[in-house]
Amino acid sequence: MSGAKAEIEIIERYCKGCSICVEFCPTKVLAMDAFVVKVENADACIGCMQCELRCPDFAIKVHKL
Amino acid sequence: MSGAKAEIEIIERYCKGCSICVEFCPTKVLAMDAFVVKVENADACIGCMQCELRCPDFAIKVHKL
Amino acid sequence: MAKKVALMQGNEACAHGALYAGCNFFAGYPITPSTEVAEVMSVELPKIGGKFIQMEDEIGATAALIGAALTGAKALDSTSGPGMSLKQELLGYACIAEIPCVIVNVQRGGPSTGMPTGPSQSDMQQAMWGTHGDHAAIVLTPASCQEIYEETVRAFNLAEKYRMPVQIQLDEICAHMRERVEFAEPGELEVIDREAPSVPPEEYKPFDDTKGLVPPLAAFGSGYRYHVTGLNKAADGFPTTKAELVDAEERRQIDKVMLNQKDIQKNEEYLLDDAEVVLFAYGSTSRSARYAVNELRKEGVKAGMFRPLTMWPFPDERIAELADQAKAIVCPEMNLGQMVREVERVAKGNCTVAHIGRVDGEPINPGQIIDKVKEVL
Amino acid sequence: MAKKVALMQGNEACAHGALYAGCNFFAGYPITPSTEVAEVMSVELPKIGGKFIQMEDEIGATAALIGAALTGAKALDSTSGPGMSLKQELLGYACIAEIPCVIVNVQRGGPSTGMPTGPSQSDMQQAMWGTHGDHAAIVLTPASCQEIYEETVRAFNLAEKYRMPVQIQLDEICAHMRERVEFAEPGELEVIDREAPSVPPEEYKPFDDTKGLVPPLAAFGSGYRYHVTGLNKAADGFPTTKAELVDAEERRQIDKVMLNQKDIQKNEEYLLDDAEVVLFAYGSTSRSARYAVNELRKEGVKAGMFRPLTMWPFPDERIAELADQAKAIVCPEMNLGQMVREVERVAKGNCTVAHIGRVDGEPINPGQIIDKVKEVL
Amino acid sequence: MAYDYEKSIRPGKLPHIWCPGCGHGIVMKGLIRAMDSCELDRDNTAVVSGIGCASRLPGYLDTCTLHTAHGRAAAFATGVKMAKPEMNVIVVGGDGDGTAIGGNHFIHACRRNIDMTYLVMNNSIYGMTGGQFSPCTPTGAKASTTVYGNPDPTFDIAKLAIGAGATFVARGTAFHATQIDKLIAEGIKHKGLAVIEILDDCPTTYGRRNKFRSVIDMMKRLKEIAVPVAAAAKMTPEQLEGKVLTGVLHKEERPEYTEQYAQVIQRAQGA
Amino acid sequence: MAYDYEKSIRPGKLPHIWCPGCGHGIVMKGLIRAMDSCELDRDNTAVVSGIGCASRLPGYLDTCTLHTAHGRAAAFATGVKMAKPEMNVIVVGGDGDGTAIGGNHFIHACRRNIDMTYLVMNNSIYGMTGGQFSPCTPTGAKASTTVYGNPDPTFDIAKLAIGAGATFVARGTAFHATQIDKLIAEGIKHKGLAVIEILDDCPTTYGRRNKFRSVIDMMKRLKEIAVPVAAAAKMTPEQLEGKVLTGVLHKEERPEYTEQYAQVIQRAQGA
Amino acid sequence: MAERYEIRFSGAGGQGLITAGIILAEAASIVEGKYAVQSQSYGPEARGGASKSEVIISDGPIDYPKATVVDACLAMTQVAADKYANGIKPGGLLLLDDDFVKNVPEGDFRVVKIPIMRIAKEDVGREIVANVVALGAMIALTDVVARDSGETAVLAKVPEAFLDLNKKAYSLGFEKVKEAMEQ
Amino acid sequence: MAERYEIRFSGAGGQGLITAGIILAEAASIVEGKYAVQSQSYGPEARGGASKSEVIISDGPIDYPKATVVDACLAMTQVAADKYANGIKPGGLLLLDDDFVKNVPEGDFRVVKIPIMRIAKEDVGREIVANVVALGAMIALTDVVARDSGETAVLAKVPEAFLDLNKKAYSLGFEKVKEAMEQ
Ligand SMILES: Cc1ncc(C[n+]2csc(CCOP(=O)(O)OP(=O)(O)O)c2C)c(N)n1
Ligand SMILES: Cc1ncc(C[n+]2csc(CCOP(=O)(O)OP(=O)(O)O)c2C)c(N)n1
Ligand code: SF4
Ligand code: SF4
Ligand code: SF4
Ligand code: SF4
Repeated sequence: MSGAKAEIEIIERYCKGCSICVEFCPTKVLAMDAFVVKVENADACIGCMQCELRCPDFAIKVHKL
Repeated sequence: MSGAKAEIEIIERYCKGCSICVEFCPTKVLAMDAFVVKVENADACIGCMQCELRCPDFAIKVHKL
Repeated sequence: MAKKVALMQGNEACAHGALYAGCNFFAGYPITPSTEVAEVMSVELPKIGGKFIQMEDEIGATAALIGAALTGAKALDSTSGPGMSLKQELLGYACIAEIPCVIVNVQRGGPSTGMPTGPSQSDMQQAMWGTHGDHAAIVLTPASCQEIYEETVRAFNLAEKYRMPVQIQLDEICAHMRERVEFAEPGELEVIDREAPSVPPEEYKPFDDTKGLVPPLAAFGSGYRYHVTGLNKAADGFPTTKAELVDAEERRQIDKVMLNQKDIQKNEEYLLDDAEVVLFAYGSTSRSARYAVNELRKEGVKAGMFRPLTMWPFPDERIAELADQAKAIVCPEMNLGQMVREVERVAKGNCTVAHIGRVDGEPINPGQIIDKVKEVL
Repeated sequence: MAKKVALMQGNEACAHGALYAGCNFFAGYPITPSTEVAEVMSVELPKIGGKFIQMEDEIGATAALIGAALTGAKALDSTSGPGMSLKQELLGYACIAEIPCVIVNVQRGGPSTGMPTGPSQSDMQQAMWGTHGDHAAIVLTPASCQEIYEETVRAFNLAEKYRMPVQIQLDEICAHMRERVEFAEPGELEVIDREAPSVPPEEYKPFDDTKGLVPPLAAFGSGYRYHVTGLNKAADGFPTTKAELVDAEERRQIDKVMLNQKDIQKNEEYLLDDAEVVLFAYGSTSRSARYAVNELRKEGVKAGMFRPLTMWPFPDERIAELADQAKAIVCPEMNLGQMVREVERVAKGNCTVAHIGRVDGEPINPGQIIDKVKEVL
Repeated sequence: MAYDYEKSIRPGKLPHIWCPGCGHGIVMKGLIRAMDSCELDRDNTAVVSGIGCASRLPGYLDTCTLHTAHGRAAAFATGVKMAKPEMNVIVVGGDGDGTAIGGNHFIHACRRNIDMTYLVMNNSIYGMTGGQFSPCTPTGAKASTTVYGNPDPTFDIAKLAIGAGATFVARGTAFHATQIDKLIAEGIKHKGLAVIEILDDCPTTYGRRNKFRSVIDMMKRLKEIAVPVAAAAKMTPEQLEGKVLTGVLHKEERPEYTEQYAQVIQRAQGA
Repeated sequence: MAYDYEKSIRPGKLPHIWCPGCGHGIVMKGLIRAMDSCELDRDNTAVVSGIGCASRLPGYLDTCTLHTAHGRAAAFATGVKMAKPEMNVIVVGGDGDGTAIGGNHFIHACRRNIDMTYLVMNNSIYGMTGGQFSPCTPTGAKASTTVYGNPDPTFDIAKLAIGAGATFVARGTAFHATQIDKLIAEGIKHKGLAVIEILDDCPTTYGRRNKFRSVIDMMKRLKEIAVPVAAAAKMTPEQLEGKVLTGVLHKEERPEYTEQYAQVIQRAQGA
Repeated sequence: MAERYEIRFSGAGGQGLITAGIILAEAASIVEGKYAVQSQSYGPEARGGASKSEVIISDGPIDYPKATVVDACLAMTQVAADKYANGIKPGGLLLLDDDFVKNVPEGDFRVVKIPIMRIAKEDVGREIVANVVALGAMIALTDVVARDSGETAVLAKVPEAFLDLNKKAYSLGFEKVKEAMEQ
Repeated sequence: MAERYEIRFSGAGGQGLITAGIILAEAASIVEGKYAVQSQSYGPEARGGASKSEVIISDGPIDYPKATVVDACLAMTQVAADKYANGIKPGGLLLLDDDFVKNVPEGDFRVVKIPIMRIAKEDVGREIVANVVALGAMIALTDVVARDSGETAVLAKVPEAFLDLNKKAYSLGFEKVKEAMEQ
């Protein structure tokens, strides 16, 4: 059973790989995959929206579950 | 006997007749003569230098006696 | 009912002409010998609900002018040489972003502060070339107070019609002399307003030239949301570096003037039919020239005058014809040789081209012109 | 010992040329594509005890430039179109107050912001006419990195010798391409310093022309106390509105350039002896033109090139001769027709004058030139 | 729910031109949220900028947008607002654009107290031209024209704005993303000139030269130096050393300029 | 004894061009006394101005004088001082020149804290061009472009200077003539940028329009509104209503710009 | 009246000479419907310094808008008289304030002297109307516009409160000069 | 080598292609004393976006400083390959990173593929030296300068600490491409 409080949508075309979202996710949900971010630990997401808020590139959307 | 503490020199060529010196002389030594200032009451001069200081036109010199 | 008449300065006539043309915004920064334009506007505009703003400097004034014009205002700015030099960057902005507005430059002695109270015609080449980059210019040069009134109306019309900045270049003499001016009745003079878009907002492209060389301009706040930039751009207004789009933009902005020269050109021809010597003169100098023509005719010299009211685009075609016809073209100008260069360029060696220059703060008097004409003939 | 050589950009070469010429002051404001000039100066100047200051804007930069030059400094400023437009007022100040200084303008697409990263030659008329009022201009147009290095030295020499601002007009291609540059040894290139007054301070008049067209300039802080102003002035430097004095000042400031054209002019003539078609080309475009000349010669076309290194004052005399000699003069320029107007003016209809214009951010390539030459012949 | 930024962004304009990690995107999001929360009518809102990376922002927003000349945004905006006071006018731009070449228009907009919101995206550098120092670059820092360390003192934008007469001044950071929209919204609602400075980052031209290994380090620094005004009130000068206050720094009421001008019109018409 | 102004004035230059009663002459005398009291070497002193009536001042002084373009004096002066830091540099000019068109150079000179003295002769109007309002014209006042009363708020020059970082700010009036030289002298001695504002009068273009019967009335007003800072400290806000503080308003120590740049040179040469 | 009639008012800044020129031009062009051009020259000083105002009046359009050699010249100061006397047409007219112009310039022109300033101060009571006194005198002397037209123009220019003052000044100028001529 | 030899390095901003061009131009003009011009074009973006750098090498002075049709072209990205392939001379050369360029453009040129980025990352250990790998490969393929000259130029450009890394990258580029050609 997933503990995720939210689903993370990544718009790869927009992501420039700055890794801000990775760094400031409190539960380390995200990780870098070469130049683009990926969801590595979806279950851990607490839906805090920090990644969406701070992504400079409109590349992450947090859909609360 | 003169009570003047100073002698007033007026450089007529410089005086533009603004009458600042006349107004702010505490003892009313000066007066306007048409467009140019003149010494009207030399004896009253207390040598306070106000007229020289405030004349915008370098037209008055106060020579202390 | 008798028409309203008044004795007024050229600068005042300019302001009243602007008001007739529907000017409802003025932004400027005071400078001799142009201040009366601003002063009249500061009094008159609020009376009709228009806006007058004195900005912190000339650059700010031109910026505000353009900002206001984008909201749909008919906007005027006046200045003199030093201010005109400062405005050059934003004049270029108004060219490339295609913003209708009118700037009056009252020429005084220069360069730099020069002789602020002396008349001059030495910003005539600057009017065309002052800003960097290729662009077209429309520059008017009226010569009497009545004409300044009327040409200011025309300046607004051209600005609105061709969606671009129009300059009126006065000289200090025209600007400060007083003559009787007849105010035009409503409807008496043509007043043109810019074309608004006919397409719905979703389809609007601010630089779309498919319907003609001058794309319609929507006002900010009228329901059209679009982008304006001083970068080269595509029809939709967004920046591009694509060679073909940049090329198309740059050329169209010049074409809209050069291909409409017939409509933009205006000049007066005085006794040119049989003229052997043509005086090419404008602004206050043209008044000396007319005086000289009359005197010369009395002496049997076949003199005439060509007087451009539209100086830029330069009347190449007509001057070329006159160069073919005449023995000489003499150009009196209160400068050291500016418009005479254009006459030379166009004359192609087909006639003598001579210049009478004066930059000492004194007007060129008829006698000087008469002497020169006799010298070249 | 082998000479110091390096691969460097035109902009870098310009900075190093300035240093060779003795430049010890730089004031500027960053703008693409000129920033490397400032960047090199910011690194190199403090090493030799010189001063680099980045001012709040381009106007401030030119002001600081002039202020520094008055203390005796050799001062450089670099910019591009929008900045050049902003500098126009103070460029006029440097003209009328006769301040030696050098301004580099790296031309990019315009007007306004235009295409900041695209090459252009569309500020060439602005270089002459950008500021209001009559004045003379010296404008250099080198075409390779080595030449930029050397012409920058010459620019300083002319500025110092004629006591006036000198402009170097580069285009983005010349400014940003990298070539090998040989640094000159000390003494190898001539370096001119301005003439200091020979009279004692009491007798010094900063605009006294009794000894020649260029009055000596004392440095502030060197024991000479005098007045500098942008107003028209008498020989003693104090403002005047006396017609004869104003006239004398204005004309002398132009004469000092126009009567010394021999010394100021510089150009390259390539295969002109028997040329039937002359390419008039400058800056990076001249490199395409040379390529085209070589190709055309291979095909038997008698082509040659006239390449001005001094663009202003314009080489009227030589172009007039070439117009007599050739069938056509073809002017490739990255603009929509600027220097070609001067060629037309001077050619007086004696030969065909054609223009190749390009403003899309792409260079004019040799093929275009070859085609045009064939078309006009 | 995921925030719907798209409805405010012009179709097809993303991805934007800013570099990876550039804070300008974070600020733009804050601006969009603020405009939404103030329910600005996009047909009647003008967003005006000068030139610079930050000044590219308006191109993305689906409203009336005006990308002007370097440093002149406030003056263009003043023209828009004066001519049509019913429009909402927002100026955006970089620290260089606003406080170097644009300094004069900035202080005069503050003086006039014209009803506009001025958003400064302060990344302490001229990003677009490749990293020359700006008036907001810290003294001692490295830039392409200060390789020996910047000798220039730094503007305190808030202090400057207050000195010039601004009636609302606030400061946030790109790290404190949730605060950005609140500050801007409060500025938009304020009647008069509101200055909102957001401390931002330019990893490309500032970060690398100044030993930030990545934008993450830059963000962490923003996190560390920021102290909300309320918290600062309880701190000692020593504790505040090296810190920067955030939140609403100044607020006062003064007559708004276009309203003052409306009275001029009344007087003119009454006469 | 009568003060010997002549030795500082260029022979044959008096009478000056200013109108009867214009305060600029009073300020010029104060400047001369200040320069004397600081024993400035006239060969090594540059007095720099822009354009305006006030800016005509340098032409009278027998020193190195530079009459530049409208608003640009501070930037020209910065070039002089940077290139030759051993020179004493004094900028003089009007309120219009300094705070309208010259505002940007003014605030940046303050920011840099370059060792110059900036003397503003604030007559609240553009005198030379015939009396248009300046950023220092009181709200409501009449000028040739505000016949219905000035809608513009007024700059507080001192506040602006402090906001921009000036390290010495003082204010005097043309009426308080004895104080003028003291304030200027203190400014000259201060290491860094010193701003001295002298409230001045323009009877010709300001006085008449604003119901001052003569320059005397204008001088009396200056006398009335001025309150020395020390005295003001003991006054209530009500008492201070409509008053203007005079004396040294602000003084702090910060590194001076040309000295900072000397360190850049050292670092460059050490490297 | 000649086809083109030129009048110069010269003196010092602040004496209202520009206004005098304007009123004359209004009398000619607005009141009488002739052609007129008024112009002036001024120095960098806002007040003081030399001042001159010129009016050209004609029945037809006026080309060159500046004075060439004037038909009539007013000189309120010695400086003005010295500077402008030789710009008067042969047979022209020089009107001067004889309290201020002590050295009367010589030349081929008629000289008429009245104490303009003194008339304004003593007879009218306000120095400020000296220009209107001068204007009255000038019109009386030159007949370039009708006496009434001049008065209409003067009164159209001044505020209500000063109507009488100016009317008086104008009349006095007109009459005093007539007296002077008769002497 | 032809009189005028043109090489283009194309890819994305930040890949160091401009530096590669500069090093090649230095190898030719400073190390070998030939003539060389290097130029580049760039967009408004500070990073990202397309990037290209061109070098022209010749035994004599170079007139036109921009590439006409190039003799050899490097493409590090698909976008670059698509955009620039048709600017290659007939019989010319296209070197590409086959991890990134999946659709190999067709034309009258020889195509050489090596995984440049991967070599840099995996074999050298730092992606940042991909440009030097590419440079080595390009020199190996074109012989436009001697192998040693290229190395000298590379080493003159990089900081002490990175000498070995770059030396390795250069050699690997040189050798891997030789291998690829032999296959
Ligand atoms: C008149 C003029 N001068 C200079 C420039 C060059 N220029 C463009 S953007 C810029 C600075 C940008 O810095 P900032 O405003 O801080 O924005 P950022 O790029 O850092 O976001 C400069 C100097 C220009 N475009 N126009
Ligand atoms: C670029 C430029 N713009 C405008 C002017 C016109 N101008 C000259 S002086 C002046 C204002 C003077 O006011 P201020 O500086 O307050 O000095 P004051 O004359 O009152 O002493 C103006 C607007 C100018 N000379 N140059
Ligand atoms: S919403 Fe919060 S927890 Fe979830 S991925 Fe984003 S930052 Fe991490
Ligand atoms: S913050 Fe945005 S752009 Fe940066 S890595 Fe994450 S998703 Fe990509
Ligand atoms: S250069 Fe700096 S400010 Fe510009 S987009 Fe890149 S990171 Fe942002
Ligand atoms: S106009 Fe005003 S500021 Fe100028 S000199 Fe006269 S009184 Fe002084």
